[in-house]
Amino acid sequence: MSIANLISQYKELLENSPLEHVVQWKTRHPGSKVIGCYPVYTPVEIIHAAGMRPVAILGGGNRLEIAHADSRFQSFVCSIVKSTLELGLTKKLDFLDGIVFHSICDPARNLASVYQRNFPHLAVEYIHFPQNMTSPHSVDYLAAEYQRLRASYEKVAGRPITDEGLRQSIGTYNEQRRLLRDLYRLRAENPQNLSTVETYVLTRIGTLLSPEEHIAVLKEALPALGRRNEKPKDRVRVVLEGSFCEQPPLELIEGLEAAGCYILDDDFLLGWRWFTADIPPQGDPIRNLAQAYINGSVYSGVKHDSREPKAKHLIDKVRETGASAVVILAAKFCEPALFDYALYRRALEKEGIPHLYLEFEEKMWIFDKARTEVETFVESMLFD
Amino acid sequence: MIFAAGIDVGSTQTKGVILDEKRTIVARALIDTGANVTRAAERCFAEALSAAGIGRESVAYVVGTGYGRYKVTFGDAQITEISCHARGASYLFPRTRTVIDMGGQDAKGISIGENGEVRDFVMNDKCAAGTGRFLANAAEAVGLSLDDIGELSLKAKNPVRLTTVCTVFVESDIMSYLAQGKKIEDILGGVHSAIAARTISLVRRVGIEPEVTFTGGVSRNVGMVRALEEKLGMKLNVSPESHFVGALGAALFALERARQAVGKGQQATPAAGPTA
Amino acid sequence: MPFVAGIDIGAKLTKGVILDDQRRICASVTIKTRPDFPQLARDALAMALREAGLKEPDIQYIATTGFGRYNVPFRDLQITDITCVARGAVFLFPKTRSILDIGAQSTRAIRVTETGKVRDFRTNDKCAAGAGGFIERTAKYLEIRIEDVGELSLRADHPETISSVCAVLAESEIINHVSNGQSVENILFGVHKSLASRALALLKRAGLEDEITFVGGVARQKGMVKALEETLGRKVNVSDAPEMVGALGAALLGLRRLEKIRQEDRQQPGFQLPNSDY
Amino acid sequence: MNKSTAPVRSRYQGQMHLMQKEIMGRYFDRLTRAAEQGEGKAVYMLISGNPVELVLAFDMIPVYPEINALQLAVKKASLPFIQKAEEIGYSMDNCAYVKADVGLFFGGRKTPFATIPLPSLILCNYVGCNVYLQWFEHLAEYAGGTLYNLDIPFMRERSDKPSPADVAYVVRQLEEVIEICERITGKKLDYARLKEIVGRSGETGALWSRIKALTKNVPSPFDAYFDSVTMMAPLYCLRGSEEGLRFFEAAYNEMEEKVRLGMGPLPEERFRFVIEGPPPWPYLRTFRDLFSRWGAVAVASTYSTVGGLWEFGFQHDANRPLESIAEHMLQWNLTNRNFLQRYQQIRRYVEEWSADALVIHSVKSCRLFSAGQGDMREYFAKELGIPTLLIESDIEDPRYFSEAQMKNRIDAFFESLEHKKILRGAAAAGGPA
Ligand SMILES: Nc1ncnc2c1ncn2[C@@H]1O[C@H](COP(=O)(O)OP(=O)(O)O)[C@@H](O)[C@H]1O
Ligand SMILES: Nc1ncnc2c1ncn2[C@@H]1O[C@H](COP(=O)(O)OP(=O)(O)O)[C@@H](O)[C@H]1O
Ligand code: SF4
Ligand code: SF4
Ligand code: SF4
Repeated sequence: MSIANLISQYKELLENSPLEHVVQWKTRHPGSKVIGCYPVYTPVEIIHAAGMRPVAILGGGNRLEIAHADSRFQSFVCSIVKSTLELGLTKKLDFLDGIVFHSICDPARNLASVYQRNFPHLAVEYIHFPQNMTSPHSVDYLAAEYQRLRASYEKVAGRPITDEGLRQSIGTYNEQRRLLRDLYRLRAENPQNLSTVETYVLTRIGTLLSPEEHIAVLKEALPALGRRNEKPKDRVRVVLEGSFCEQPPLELIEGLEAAGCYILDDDFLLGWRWFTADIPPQGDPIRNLAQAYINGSVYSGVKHDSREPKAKHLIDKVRETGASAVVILAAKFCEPALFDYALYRRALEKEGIPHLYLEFEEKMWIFDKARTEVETFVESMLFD
Repeated sequence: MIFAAGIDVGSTQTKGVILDEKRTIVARALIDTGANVTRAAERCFAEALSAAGIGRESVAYVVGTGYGRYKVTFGDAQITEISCHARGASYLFPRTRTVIDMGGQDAKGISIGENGEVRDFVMNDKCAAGTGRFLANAAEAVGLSLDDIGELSLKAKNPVRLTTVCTVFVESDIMSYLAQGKKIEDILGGVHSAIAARTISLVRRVGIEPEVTFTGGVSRNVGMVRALEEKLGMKLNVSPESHFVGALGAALFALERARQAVGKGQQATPAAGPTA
Repeated sequence: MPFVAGIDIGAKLTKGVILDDQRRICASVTIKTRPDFPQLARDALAMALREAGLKEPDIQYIATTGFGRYNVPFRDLQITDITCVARGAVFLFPKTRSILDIGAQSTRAIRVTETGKVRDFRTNDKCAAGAGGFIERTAKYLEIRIEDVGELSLRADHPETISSVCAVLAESEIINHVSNGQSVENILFGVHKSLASRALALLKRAGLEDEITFVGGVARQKGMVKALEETLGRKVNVSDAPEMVGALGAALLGLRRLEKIRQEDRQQPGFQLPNSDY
Repeated sequence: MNKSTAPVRSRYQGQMHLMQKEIMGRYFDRLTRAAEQGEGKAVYMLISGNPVELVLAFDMIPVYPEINALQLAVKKASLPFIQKAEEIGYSMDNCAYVKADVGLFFGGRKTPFATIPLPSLILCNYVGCNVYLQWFEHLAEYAGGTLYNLDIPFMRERSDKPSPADVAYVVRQLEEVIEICERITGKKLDYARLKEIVGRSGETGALWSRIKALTKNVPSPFDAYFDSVTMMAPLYCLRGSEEGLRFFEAAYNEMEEKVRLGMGPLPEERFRFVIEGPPPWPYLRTFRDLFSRWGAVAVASTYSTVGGLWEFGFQHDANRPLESIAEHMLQWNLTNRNFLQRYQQIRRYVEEWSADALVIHSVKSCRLFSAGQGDMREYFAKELGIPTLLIESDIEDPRYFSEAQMKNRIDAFFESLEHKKILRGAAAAGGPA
């Protein structure tokens, strides 16, 4: 099957019923267990090493009608919190054995408690990631936190999680993340050969498949994509920032490109490619994972590192990719993203890098306004 | 023979009801609120009086409700429309546990206990999207009267999905659907189901337990009744009095207090209510 | 000699402008927006041609804008109303750095470079609260013609504040004012004031610099201009046909594109414009 | 819109209120002197589970941007600052406390009540609120000065105790903070002094919890929401100092006296309610009156426990200074406790303070408080059958307060409570009216 077909198949799956795919897998594999991972970061290795399937819970897209959850979370809370609760309240997550949240923001944190209350049979975990990147003790703390998680998942899985198993899982996910880094590099270098929608589909499918399956998919896709040879169009080369948690509709991403942008880098699905380098597969696996978070993980709106101003990372990204502009694509009501924008705007203006600020909601299905704004931005860059 | 009256001064229409001491409705009146709220209240009361064929003096107690309740200058007390709708609804349908009230500019959900007491309520009154006014504008846009759009919406085969909830912009939204050659019934179907969905997710906040009674002027719209029933999967209580439920509730309160007053053999004073 | 046309299909009004290659305006027409966009655009063009005393073939290039810009099959180029308004405003008032565009259904604040390039912008729509629709409601409610709104509000002596942010709920407030015997003038100016203060917030978010040019049909309302100037504490530029600025900008950009294409035909062919269809 | 019937106003002003004005006045003068004459070193800090004891031990000045923001709001001066922040890129949907503070920073740090000094240390005590991290990240960017993220692990397990690992982690960080303060002040920490201060914090906390127990009386001697906020600022700025301790002794005596005299903040206490969520500072008076006119008094409030939760027995321990500071930050304040623990806190209030109802004031700014309050309402109204009212406005941004709508809801709510009382009365008298 041609790579294009493969991708459009997966796109189909993602647009229609991503979770359905997992449900089917689970019914085909009796006794298997699935842990839902709310964005942004999850130490999937620990889940995987317990023989369970970590699966991303990324809201309800723009086809889910919110009928119950908006009575629990107010109008000024982002969509993904509501849609994730809606999925639960309408029994669409009954296939999960557990779900894990963590300290990204206040709404997500309260959502974890609301889940505990409303779904008592579900193993609801909440990870507190350290936000003190300067203290030598943060690693100890996070290691202890991971050990707590490990113990709890041993109970859920009904089997021990061995260091050896963890090392293997780290190895597997290292390879998956390496391939994803290659995929992103491919697009950054030749965006005309690889659209962002394709990149997105190939990445997101990995949040449903097992890492082994995903690795196979990527190994098949990458060479084929590498052989593509399209003629570059006259488009604005941008870095996209702000969608690290709630995900925009595919139509919107398509729209961005159709309006005349090449997206060289983005922060979609950040948690599934959150390490800048491989994690050492030997030594104390839990400590290595903790280390990697403190010293080897990507920056984001929900990780606060007093060692370096956040905006610097973005500027570096622009320079490294050779982009000429930035598109801030922030989820409506997403405070982490909205706050970051104030810092980004300041830095971008200082550096003289043009930017477009766009807000989206996963549930949006009319794109006129976004379309007009992106086109205007492109016009302001291309017209003289 | 003592009488009691309730005047519900709504944003759009003013309703009046007069009860005799056996709590039977002896008169009702309905007028557009218009510009002068105080006068609307007076005119409504006057109409009700003449319909009842009694004089002002034989009405022992008047309760004003609705957003303009403080403009009922001749009223003996003011009570919020929430208490009144609850009271009126459980008078008409004693097994009412949930009230859905759709008025001209707002929508309410009220949850009611066994004794007709308000257990919980929600209202949307910050944005006129999805209210009676929304329907009125939709009707105007398709060039039909309010009384007809409900009927027609029932014929919808594949209802459209509105691109805006704004009561002001719904007209131009409908225009462009007409432009695309969409059928009027499908557009109206879309309008009704959009509002129904909005209203239900509002009312869910208080919990929707049967029996559900639908009050307010919009309850006269059969399309809306059907749309709500379909989405809820249950029947709604609707009666010819539905539009008057607020006024009826006010009248019931008025009667009660008139009785107390008589009982106490003194000039009527509000038993409840904030200290004035 | 070559002529270009700019057609702006807005939510309420459709505008057409014809320019000659010296950037002189040969025609400028307005008709009410109807659902049948293609025919509507044709009619607008025909009207403009008549006014300019030209024939179809004289038009070398047609640029469309406004929310109906895609529905014009015979267009050569479509551009967003924000880009067009920016060009138009700077063409009319070269010192313009900030632009406020209030149309029927949307309000836009735009910051531009001296060449009329868009630097930053903020838009708000989907809610009538901040746009011309609000005023139309009020006018309709007070039973006066939209054309008279501006003059009347100019005559306000004790403006009435309108606190509600909802164009519909504001009516109850207006009812109150009417029943309290407030004059139409004062109420209208109150509406203009509340629009102006929302516009100011938007302008500031896009970055506010002198000079400010106020465009869009609402700019026809003198009272609105006054309210805006009071709120801003400075004068704003208003052209005598502010609703035409978008169409004018489209024509200007069309002409620019035409010139460019001609050059390129002489040099290397095949400049490709990003296609802007979702 | 509605002309309201002249309401009963609670204008109760006790010794306590006057004393508070005086000592807070002194505190703000100190800020101004620090800003203008460079007297003393300012530490920017956050209210939630604040470790003010450490700061006082170094004679540094605790500066709480939250207190500045709320003072601006109370003085109806917050909007221009909020708008200033929105001009430079902050969203309509960001916490308005932050916006007011950032606006204030770029507006020259001058307020009607004080000039705010620049920080020597920006100590982000990350106790629950994730916005804190960004707020101080931004301040550090704008103001410079050392930024230290004091990371407090959230109460995430079902047990009500933090794990030993969590406590150890916090203690180690506190030691790092001490080193930084030593560097900044050039003084070594006087450990004996710290123990003294922590000891006084213990006494202060104990008094505060006894004061709060007094509202179990009928009538309640003071309003546990509107009057408690008066006592909160001293609790955060002066806890551990002699002055602070004296204030709380005086406050306790005054309240106890009122209990003896059977006096309350209102002529008549007709309803007792528990209130969840921060107050609408820009309209505090208006808001209070909407309850006063119904004779409704708050007997407990979650907001008064953001800085620390003392009424359930916690007390700082002079013999374990750092450990007890750590426990305070981890476990004994509202913001670091999870949402379900808050449900249980409120439940205890309703039961032990014998309240008729729960009022949830949902503020847009503070998602820490408000995100999910619909579920909370569900739990109390449906599961426990406690009359619950949810109203929305904001803690800092005057644009989100609509008196007419607020009044309509509150009136309807108390009408229904009144009706229930009548029914109960009738039932007691046998048979419905
Ligand atoms: N005969 C009717 N058919 C359908 N809808 C109606 C009819 N009469 C009134 N309505 C609707 O009821 C609304 C007024 O309802 P009402 O409860 O009186 O509102 P309010 O109390 O706010 O004035 C009008 O906006 C209109 O949409
Ligand atoms: N002659 C006029 N006098 C006053 N207001 C006008 C006039 N013409 C148009 N308007 C106002 O301008 C608005 C339409 O302006 P326009 O810029 O054409 O919007 P759009 O481009 O969205 O159609 C109308 O809503 C109306 O309020
Ligand atoms: S989108 Fe933003 S606000 Fe919403 S859960 Fe994710 S991080 Fe939190
Ligand atoms: S959307 Fe329309 S109805 Fe809703 S507030 Fe805005 S103007 Fe009013
Ligand atoms: S979100 Fe709440 S706790 Fe956090 S800073 Fe804002 S008001 Fe304070």
